[in-house]
Amino acid sequence: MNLSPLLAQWNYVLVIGLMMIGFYTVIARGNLIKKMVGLNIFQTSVFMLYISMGKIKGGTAPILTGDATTVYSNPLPHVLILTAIVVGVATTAVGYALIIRIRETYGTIEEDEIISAINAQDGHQDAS
Amino acid sequence: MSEFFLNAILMIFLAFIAIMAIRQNRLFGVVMLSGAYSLVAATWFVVADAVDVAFTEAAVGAGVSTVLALGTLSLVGVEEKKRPIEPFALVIALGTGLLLLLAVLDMPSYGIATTPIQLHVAPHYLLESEREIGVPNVVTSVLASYRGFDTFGETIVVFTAAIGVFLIIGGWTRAERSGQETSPANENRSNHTQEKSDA
Amino acid sequence: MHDDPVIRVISKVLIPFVMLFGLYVQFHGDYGPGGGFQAGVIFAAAFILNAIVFGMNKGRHVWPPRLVLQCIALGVVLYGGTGLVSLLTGGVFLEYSVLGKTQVAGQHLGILLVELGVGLTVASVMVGLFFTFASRLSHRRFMKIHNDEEDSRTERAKA
Amino acid sequence: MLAHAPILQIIIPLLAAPLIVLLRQRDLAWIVAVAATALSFLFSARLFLQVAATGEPIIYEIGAWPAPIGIIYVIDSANALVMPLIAGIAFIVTLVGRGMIEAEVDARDHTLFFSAWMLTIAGMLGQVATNDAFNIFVFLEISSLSAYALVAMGAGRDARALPAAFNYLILGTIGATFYVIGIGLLYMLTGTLNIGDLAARLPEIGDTHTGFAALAFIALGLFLKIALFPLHFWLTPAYSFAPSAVSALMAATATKVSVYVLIRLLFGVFGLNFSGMDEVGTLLLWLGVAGAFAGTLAAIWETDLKRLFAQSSIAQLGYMAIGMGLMSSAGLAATFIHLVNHALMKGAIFLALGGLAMHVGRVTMSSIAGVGRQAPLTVAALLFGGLALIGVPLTAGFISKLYLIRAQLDQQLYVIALLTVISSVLALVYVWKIIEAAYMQDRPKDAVVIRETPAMWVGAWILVIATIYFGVQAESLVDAAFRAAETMLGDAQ
Repeated sequence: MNLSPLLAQWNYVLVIGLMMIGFYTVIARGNLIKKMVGLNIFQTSVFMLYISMGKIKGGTAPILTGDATTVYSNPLPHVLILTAIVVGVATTAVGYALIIRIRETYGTIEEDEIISAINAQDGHQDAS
Repeated sequence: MSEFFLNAILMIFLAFIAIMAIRQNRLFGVVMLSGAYSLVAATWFVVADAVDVAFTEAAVGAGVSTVLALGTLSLVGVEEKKRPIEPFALVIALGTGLLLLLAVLDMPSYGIATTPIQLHVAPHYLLESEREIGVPNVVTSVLASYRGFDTFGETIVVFTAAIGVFLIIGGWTRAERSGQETSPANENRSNHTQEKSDA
Repeated sequence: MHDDPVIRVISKVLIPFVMLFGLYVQFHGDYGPGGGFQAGVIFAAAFILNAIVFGMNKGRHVWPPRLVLQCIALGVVLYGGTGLVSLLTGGVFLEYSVLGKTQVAGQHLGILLVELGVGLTVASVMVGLFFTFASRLSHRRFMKIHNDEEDSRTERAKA
Repeated sequence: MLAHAPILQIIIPLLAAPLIVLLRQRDLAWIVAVAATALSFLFSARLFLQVAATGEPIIYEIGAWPAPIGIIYVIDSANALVMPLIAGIAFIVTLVGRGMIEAEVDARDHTLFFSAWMLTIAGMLGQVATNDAFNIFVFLEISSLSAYALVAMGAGRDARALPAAFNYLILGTIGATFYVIGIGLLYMLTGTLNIGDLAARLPEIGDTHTGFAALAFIALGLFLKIALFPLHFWLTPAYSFAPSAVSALMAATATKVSVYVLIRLLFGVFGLNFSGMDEVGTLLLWLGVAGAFAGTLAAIWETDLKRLFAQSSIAQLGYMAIGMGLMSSAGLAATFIHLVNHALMKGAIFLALGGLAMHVGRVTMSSIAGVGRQAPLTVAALLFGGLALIGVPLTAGFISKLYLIRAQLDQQLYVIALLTVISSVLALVYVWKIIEAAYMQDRPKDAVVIRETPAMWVGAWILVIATIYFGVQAESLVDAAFRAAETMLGDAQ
């Protein structure tokens, strides 16, 4: 397998590295806030993947200048990512609202402590 | 060439912030780093010609998300329990990363004007938008007209988020809707009965 | 925070400009970066600044929470309504061209209307989210930035 | 107006959500919700008949922009079958679910609840109707975000709904983000987002490492969304702690929509000849078998009936995965048949459970002891649903299993066929446990006395009758499913 494209496409390789830092944080960390922050990093890096593919070297932002020689970067990934950013913040808002309620109910935002609280409750109910 | 260096420096800076954010245990710092990450990403978007995206990322990722996170933090406490590295999660993340590196092998080269995405569909927007829509900012014409239905969906998503948050923690909307004052005790009534029934 | 005269004066000066910038971003989105979404966030920021500096009660007075909920829905209806009007006037859903005399005029009008819808929904959602998180805070008494004397005075008056 | 039916079936429930907020009145909220779902059902049923009669897909260009430039809706044999199913079940659950919602959700939350309810329905319908890969993501997020909030509403009775909703949110968002990565890679290769255009352009330029990664990310993201074993662990808590009406709606429709989207992308975009599809097929086959056993065995040990049937959903989704994994039109048709039948049976079961929950609270083996005599019609609906899950003849479940096993035998997959039969028969154990609890035990003297009201059983029985109808008169459904399967595979060739 020829791995030289990885060097030439260092831009994408770095974006992937960023994505995985975020992804690892989401799945590994038990703190709910940390999970949301990881999700933010993960999603923002995915946005960077999209914007990378639309970029043309020496191009400019896709706002028409009337000059026929201007090279514009692709506007479609920009539109998609505008939508995705909004979707991301919407998810974030609902997530934080849930975190607040979880904290009020269980007194903690650490996943393992919530699980043990639930298990204690479960055991109690089964016994009764 | 300066674009090249700016690009590289911003990316390395982003990686630095991301690693700091996951290593940090004080959540206040984590949230601020997350905001900083969005802000630097917004700068990177400007370098990559995505000015509209940069604007939104700065307003939303760095602004709104951080404010929401800080509001949440003041309610839930600011320390994270220290944890060792999770090997299982690391394997999953690395596996996903390898799959993506595999994708890079055959990707069209970065920044070239002859890739499929530059030759199909997008030229129509750049060439015809002036005649068909008459708006110089092509992002706006694609967003509001060509793919106006996506943007309609996006508006609905924002609406959905608001409805969701109001349902979950929106005590004040209850009071507004029924014209009576709601105290937090009343709101959490159900939780308390739950706790009582457990006791 | 509302006791600090420096912050109060600066905010009073700043808020109109923030709103003006919001309007600029809203209506200049056709020519430069910007549009309904960004404008909505900026516009909401002005209201939130006002509420933080001058107290939640004043903030609620400027934009009553009941209206916030209605505005969120109205923005969506404005966007969907624009689509439905073009459907009812002989076009298909979201075909703005049928709204004006020429295609370009129709597209301009349509884009203006839907961007307004987006701006209205986003601005009121942001203000609504702020009210929600802040009123949760005031119950908890963790932070007191918004819980000014007026709030407690009205509470005492009610009691 | 009928020319606009493809968009109206989505737009009416979508705009009902803000309308409900504007009206600010609980009764009106419910009336608007019922009317909107009814209209949506009528339009989608009409489209189904039209497509069935002509065999031609109906194309609707939103904003009058043609295919790769704008977003279009294409109603063909496949989604014309799924749309009326979703809309119809949504209508029935909205109609009869009000009593359950009143029993479980704070009255002051009803307007917003119905608003979120309409959003989740409209989001599901939007994913099915659209022919644009990114538009699917937008509507997927509409339905998911509202579903997270609806699941969290179960916290009024059981606080465990909150962590369940949060986990659902994290995993749902990871799934959606994987899907977006996959779509991004596809877009990078082809320059288009339109599904028809993708299918046309992908074979020439996309059969590369990047194409394979796109396939993997889309498949993984949607495996999470359809709760395929071992990515299923979010489903049980989410379904069991949600309010009963929400459980009924979601158990019947939510995963089915994701199954449809997965079929549409795997077969309608990548197609059978794409490299890596064989591996995906094998994966689907064996994960399906594993899921069928894992779900059924977990269900046997459950004492909480909502959890029990949520576990059984994992098993049933396993059968749908097996059908897809066969990579043949017969297998795909079996998946479509089971998709329809399972939606009907699970809808009936969860509506009956919701009816019981109105009286006994948490529906467990002990709390339903002896209810067979006090609520005969409700328990009978539950029982018929359970029999259909096993695949007893004269129920729709039998038809599903019949065609699934026939498709397996066509390909000489005897081991898989045997495993399918064994796991189906195992379902008898948990259904028997319910029969034993409800009919053979005496109702404890101190237990609540249930006065059966029509609200408890009407909805469940409508769906049970549909289940029996499709069990006896299966031809129409089988024909529609085969047409759907052939449309999917035909697109790819």
